[in-house]
Amino acid sequence: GDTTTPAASGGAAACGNYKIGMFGALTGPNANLGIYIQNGVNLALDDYNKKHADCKVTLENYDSQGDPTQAPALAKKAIDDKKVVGIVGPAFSGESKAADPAFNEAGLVTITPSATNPALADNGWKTFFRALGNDATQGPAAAKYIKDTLKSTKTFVIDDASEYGKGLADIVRKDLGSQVVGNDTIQQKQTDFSASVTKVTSSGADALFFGGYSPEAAPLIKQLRDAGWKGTFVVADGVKDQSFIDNAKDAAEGTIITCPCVPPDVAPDFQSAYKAKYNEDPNTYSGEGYDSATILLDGIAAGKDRASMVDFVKAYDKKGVTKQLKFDAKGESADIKVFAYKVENGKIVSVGEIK
Amino acid sequence: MQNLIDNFFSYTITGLTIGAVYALVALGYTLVYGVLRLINFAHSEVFMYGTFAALWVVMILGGHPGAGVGQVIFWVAMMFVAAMAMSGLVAVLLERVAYRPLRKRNAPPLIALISAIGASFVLAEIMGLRSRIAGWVGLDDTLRDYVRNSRNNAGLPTIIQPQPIFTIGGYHVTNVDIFVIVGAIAIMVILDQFVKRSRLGRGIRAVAMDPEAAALMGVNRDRVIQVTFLVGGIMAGAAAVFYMLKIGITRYDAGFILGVKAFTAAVLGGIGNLRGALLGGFVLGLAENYGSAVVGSQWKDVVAFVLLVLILLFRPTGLLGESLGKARA
Amino acid sequence: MLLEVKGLCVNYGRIEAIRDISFTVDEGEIVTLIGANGAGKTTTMKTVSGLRPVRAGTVTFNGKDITHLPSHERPVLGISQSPEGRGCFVGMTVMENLEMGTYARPDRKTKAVKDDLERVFELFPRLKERSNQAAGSMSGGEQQMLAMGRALMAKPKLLLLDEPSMGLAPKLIQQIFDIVTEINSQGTTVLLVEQNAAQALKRSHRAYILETGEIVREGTGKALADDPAVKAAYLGGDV
Amino acid sequence: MPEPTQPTTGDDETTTPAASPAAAPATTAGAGEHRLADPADEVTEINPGVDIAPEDIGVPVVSEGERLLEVDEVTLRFGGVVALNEVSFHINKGEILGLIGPNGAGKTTCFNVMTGVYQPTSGAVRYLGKPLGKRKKFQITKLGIARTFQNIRLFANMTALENVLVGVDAHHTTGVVSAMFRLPKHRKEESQGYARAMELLTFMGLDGKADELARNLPYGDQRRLEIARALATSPQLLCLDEPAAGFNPAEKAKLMELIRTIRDQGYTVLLIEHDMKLVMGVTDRIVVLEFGRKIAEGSPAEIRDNPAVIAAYLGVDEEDAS
Amino acid sequence: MSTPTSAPAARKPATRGFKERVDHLPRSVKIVLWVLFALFLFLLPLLNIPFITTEGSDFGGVLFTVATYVLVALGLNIVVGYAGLLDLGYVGFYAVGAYTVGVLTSEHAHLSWVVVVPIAIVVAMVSGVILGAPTLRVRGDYLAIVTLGFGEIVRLTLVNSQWLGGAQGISDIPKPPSAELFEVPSLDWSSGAPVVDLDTTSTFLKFGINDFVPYYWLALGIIGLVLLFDILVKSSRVGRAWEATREDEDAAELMGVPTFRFKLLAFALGAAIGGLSGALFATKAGFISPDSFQLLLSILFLAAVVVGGAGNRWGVIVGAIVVGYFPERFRDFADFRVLVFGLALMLLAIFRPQGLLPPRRTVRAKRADDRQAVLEEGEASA
Ligand SMILES: Nc1ncnc2c1ncn2[C@@H]1O[C@H](COP(=O)(O)OP(=O)(O)OP(=O)(O)O)[C@@H](O)[C@H]1O
Ligand SMILES: Nc1ncnc2c1ncn2[C@@H]1O[C@H](COP(=O)(O)OP(=O)(O)OP(=O)(O)O)[C@@H](O)[C@H]1O
Ligand SMILES: CC(C)C[C@H](N)C(=O)O
Ligand SMILES: [Mg+2]
Ligand SMILES: [Mg+2]
Repeated sequence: GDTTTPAASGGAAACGNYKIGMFGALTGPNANLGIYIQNGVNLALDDYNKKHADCKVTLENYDSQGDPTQAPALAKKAIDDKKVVGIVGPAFSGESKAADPAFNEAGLVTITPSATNPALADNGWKTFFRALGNDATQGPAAAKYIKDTLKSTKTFVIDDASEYGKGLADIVRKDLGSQVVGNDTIQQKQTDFSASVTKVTSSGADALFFGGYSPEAAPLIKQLRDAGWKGTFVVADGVKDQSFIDNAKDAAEGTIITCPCVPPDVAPDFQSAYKAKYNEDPNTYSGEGYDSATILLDGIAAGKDRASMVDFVKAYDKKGVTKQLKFDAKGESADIKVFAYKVENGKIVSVGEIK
Repeated sequence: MQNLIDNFFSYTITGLTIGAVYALVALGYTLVYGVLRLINFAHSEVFMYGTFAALWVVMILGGHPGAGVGQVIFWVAMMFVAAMAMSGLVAVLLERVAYRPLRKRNAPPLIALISAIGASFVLAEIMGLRSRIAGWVGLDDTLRDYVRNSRNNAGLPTIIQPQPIFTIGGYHVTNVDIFVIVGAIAIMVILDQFVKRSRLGRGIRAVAMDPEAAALMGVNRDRVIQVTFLVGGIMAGAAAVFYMLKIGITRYDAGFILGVKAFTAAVLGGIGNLRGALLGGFVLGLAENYGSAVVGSQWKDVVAFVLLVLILLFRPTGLLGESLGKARA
Repeated sequence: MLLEVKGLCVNYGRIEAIRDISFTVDEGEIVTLIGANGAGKTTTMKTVSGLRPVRAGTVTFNGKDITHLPSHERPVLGISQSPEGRGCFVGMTVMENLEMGTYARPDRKTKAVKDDLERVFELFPRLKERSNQAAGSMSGGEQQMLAMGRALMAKPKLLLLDEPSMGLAPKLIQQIFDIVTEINSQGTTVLLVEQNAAQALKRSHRAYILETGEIVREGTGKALADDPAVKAAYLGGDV
Repeated sequence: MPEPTQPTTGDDETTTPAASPAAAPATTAGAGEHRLADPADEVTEINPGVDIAPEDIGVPVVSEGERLLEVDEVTLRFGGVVALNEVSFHINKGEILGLIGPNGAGKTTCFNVMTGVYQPTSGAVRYLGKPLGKRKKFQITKLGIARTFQNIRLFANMTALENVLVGVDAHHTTGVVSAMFRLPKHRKEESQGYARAMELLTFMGLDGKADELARNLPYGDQRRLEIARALATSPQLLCLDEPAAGFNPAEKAKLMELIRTIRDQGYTVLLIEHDMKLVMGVTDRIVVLEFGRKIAEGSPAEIRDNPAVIAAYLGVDEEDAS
Repeated sequence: MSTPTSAPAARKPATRGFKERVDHLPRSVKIVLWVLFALFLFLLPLLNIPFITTEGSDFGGVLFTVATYVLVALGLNIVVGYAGLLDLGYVGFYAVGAYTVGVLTSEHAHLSWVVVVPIAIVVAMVSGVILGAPTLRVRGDYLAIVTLGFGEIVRLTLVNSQWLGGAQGISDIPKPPSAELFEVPSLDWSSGAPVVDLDTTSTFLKFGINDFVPYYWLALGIIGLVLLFDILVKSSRVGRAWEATREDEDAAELMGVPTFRFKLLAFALGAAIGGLSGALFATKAGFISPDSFQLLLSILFLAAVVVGGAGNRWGVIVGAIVVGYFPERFRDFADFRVLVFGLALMLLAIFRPQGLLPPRRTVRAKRADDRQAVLEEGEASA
């Protein structure tokens, strides 16, 4: 109903004191991934608040630690805060699955800058938007890279049984077809991978794809290297995290990381603004976080409230720092790219888009 | 199954190395169970502190891959010193803070379990919050580097470069494998002898069976308990070093799963029985690995627990039985 | 004076198990405490061996005030108790139980221990036969023998025996009293608690009668045994 | 834990009538002058007037004098130890049978075989003509054999009354459903059981201590409570394992009377005891074991003069030994 | 003669507990008090009482969580408190209940909630029997590890079996049928004094996705029924048999108690209540995954029972409230909440070793011990 009237004039009196929410792991083992996003979001807020000094928008953090079981209660908390008009997140696929039904019922818009499980878009949630490509493109891209660039003929695939990791690994398995020489599943929080190591080494695989996150990827590759395995370790966005290198140390060298996230140099303005604020290059999904927040902030600027935000986002079509921001009927991003990265000398460097 | 047959020795050696770690940690459970008849729930944290001590000492000494033999020996020796000291200290503190006050109040055994659970949370969380704590204390930035990302993994540089020493059934047994297995067994033999020779073992059992009668024999209960915790802690420290050499990564909550496994190993062998812990550790490590080979790594823990249940059904007091008997009807 | 107990009061909660009792045991004596169930005999023994805290009064051993000495330090001084209800370490073998007796002995590693073991086995051949049986599976009487043997292994200056004849066959009761007399003659001082008052009084130098936590009578063993009132109350009318 | 049908157990501060007067003597003793207490008031009176005869519990009843239980060639080995070696004897309905022998002769083991704690290596125990076979302990109790323990084993943290109620419950069938809906059967069982338990406590002179925790009872009361609990299972055969251990002569005399009264109520009693005066005074017949073998059987008078028994058990100076 | 173990002096009115004072009130007053108390409990989520109401998370949801903890604690109390069986895998039954609901209402069938909940109870009970029948023969602490293993086996099976939704779990679990009878307004304290806030209401009983209060009401009702059941069963022969078994299993057996059967019964009843609780949880959450059934939860459940006072149903309720509520209350401590919770557990253990509300038997023992301690120090005259 009252979608356009109040804030359109931009007067201080009509200021809604709106908030946007940041939903993801800000503490816990996967905190880095959440913080990279949060940094991007904060940058977007800075930009907005500089322009709207009389009616600032604040950020509310919902720290799920990446744990799906904590997600519903946090969603409820966000929903109950009527000032919150949109959510950036949930950052991970698992927590998205747990929390998004509540957001959907409450009509609170969520734009995830990072959750990549394809099935998330199939639930008919009206409030679900994804500002990046999903694993239905990342998976085939990873498979393509393994086949075409690495020229691997014997590939081993391991997943961590999570919503994200298993979903992605299954897609890779399908695409690689008969060249998959072995499969294994590990558990999150596992540290001893001796059985998997034996399976990989004995399979004679020259490449290993792991679908999962960095806390497991680091010890896995470390133990593989200790056992003398020489193949290429291929992982995806869940491992694109400095802590992977910090912990795997030399064993991380040469790891290939795919990610539907743009390298920092694609958006030089953003890169320099980010660097000025955080003293480092934008990292995994910082740009996507910035873009997601920007969409919501644009909505606030346009006078939207919680109820009217959904339609605003649906109709959104603007160039962001990472891509053209536009969603299809299921809330998927229209403009999709997957990039490959490589660990070199303790740094993650871009090796270009996987086409 | 074919996989297991083809790579039998590989699974066996890796099973033995992790089994050795289980066994050493299991000793702590078994020792404390032996004297207090309760599950020292926080023992997993005692182990976890050892892993960090081992890690930090290497970081402080600037351990790095590819160093000479002499240097490596020095680093490893320092890891043992640091981890054993740290774990021993934590274990003794734990006894002081979480158990002794309860004993003085004649608390029922179950509440001691709760106190231990509380202590376990506190210990793990302190480690998980160490960056914050270091911040408060005003540690300078160089030091804070050791405690950065305190909820995340902390990895040890590969200081011993694994090198195949010999090959068995197609598997290259490395120097690290041999060091872990032989080292753990050696430590356990020493402990076994120490307990036998030192009256400690008998004191432990006497206190467990009848504290009053033990006092009448001149057994100092508090001392026996304290020494028991200390010894259990030192063993956990040794386990921590082997763990770091083999797994290479630790975390504030790394103790939990390992603790559950080690406790399972202790029960498997017959809790309260030192040699049982050794046997239980190895059996569990092997079973897990063989099981993973046959039914997939994701069923690893299920294999472990099913094995435990089966063994207890047929041998209700574990493989080697409890060394503590029961009164008759 | 080896043991001197002065004005001792001990409570279980609000129950005063012992009220202001005083007694002494001289070096080389056998002193007996007799009294009905619940009179406080066991409590007295436990207080001397340090298992019960003292509310008031003092316990002096060999000139040293041990009122608040922890119980586990008393065996080192030479006090050993064979507790009521035996208190064997049920999960240990007979042999291990006997070895526990030597836990606090300074000379535990010498041959003296071996000799003492031989002697205990001589006194109780059943223990030798069953030296590898778990104490918990021994019969009641056998456990009683074990408790006594274990106390002897400690080679104490002062031996506290709490109802050593309980649960023993008549023939063995004789033996037990013979043993008490014998070890006493070899220099061990004995404080004895017995329901078998007739026998006990006969063997002891002096005795005290406890009633509801108080000492109501004392005297030489013989004098008390001949006292008609004592006879009526504790000796079952005969002897 | 409110227990609607047992008004006195609900409140743990309830005054126990017997407790208060019992405290008195302590304060009446004069300051300096002591007198020896009359042995009579040292022993709790039992109340032979109360009828505690076994209820009709549906087990076939044998008439007086018939064989109630038969131990037939029972052998039991523990590894190398032969605890019972082809032991045979029987117990007649309505008698008091003594089981004596040196320490470790196998007396307690015999109880354990009769109550299903151990299975005999060979031989059989027959109860009312039928072998006990592999019956479980609780099934044997329901058949009508009850026992006490050489080393007291009460439910230490339950009250005296509750201890007895557990015994009474042996023949009750209330399950979760009838308890949940408070079906009439449940109510009847509860109220009758409660009445019987109080009867037994009264009989044993423990009615004043119904609400005391078992572990707080004095030693003698604990022994009596064990007997009450065993009687509560309405046994045909009551087995007592050294019930007088730790008693003084006056208390032993009282116990002797108690055992007779129990027999007179219609129970059969099997008694293990080392106190010869008690055994000789109360039993009708005695079986003597040594090293797991039966070495003698007969009337008290016969046993007293049996040279084998004297040699193995009584020792020469029998007078002093008792 | 025997010295008495309790004497009249102990019965001074001053030492009278709260319970006794309440017991002495006239019956009618008691009934009114009970009704008021029940009403208070029902309205609690809407009263928004300052300080008690959790700031960090939705109070209705917290209360519902607390209620499931209470239910679980009542069930576990039968196993641990009454029968004395240490169960470290209770979460397994909770999971069985939850997954039965998930599988039958969403994953593989679409049965009505009303039908599914009883099925969940039965399935949990059967799983209790299946686990108990072989393992209850192992004693004491061995049982603890076997049950712990059971809990983990259940969780890992859920993770690894796609039929049960795998690690991703089951979502879209339908709500119970609503009966929208009336609306209950809430109180608003923002002005300092309570004001009835007619805008924020909860509908009795409308099971939506964003108002958890009706779920809390449902749970509260079920707790009432389970409590009644518990009281009736515990005060019967069954309760005595459990207690005797816990005290001395052999002696109990020799007094005619079929101990194995009663232990199994305790296990099955405990499992049933755990399953019921899990079913409620699944209903409210709408989404379940194996992560919701971590081993840690078993330990928290046990903590609830022991901290409250194993064996005393009121005690374990208090314990469940402590364990369920405080971590939520401590959300203000953010990253430090687990630390604070751990400290709280330790302090409770040290200062209330018998539990917050110890069972009757230990209350007595404790009183005796306290007096003893005082007397033995020689500070009081008797
Ligand atoms: N653990 C206890 N708790 C409470 N009261 C106790 C305890 N132990 C003993 N008492 C009480 O203290 C008093 C003295 O008991 P004590 O055991 O010393 O008597 P005793 O003379 O050794 O009797 P007995 O001949 O039965 O061995 C008794 O009234 C007894 O009930
Ligand atoms: N479980 C067991 N394992 C080994 N030996 C046992 C076991 N139980 C009993 N015995 C042995 O069997 C013999 C008979 O024991 P039992 O307890 O029946 O003796 P008892 O006649 O009751 O003696 P007491 O008068 O001393 O109580 C003893 O020598 C005892 O050591
Ligand atoms: C932050 C990202 C690594 C999250 C991941 N893509 C997921 O779907 O869970
Ligand atoms: Mg005594
Ligand atoms: Mg016997």
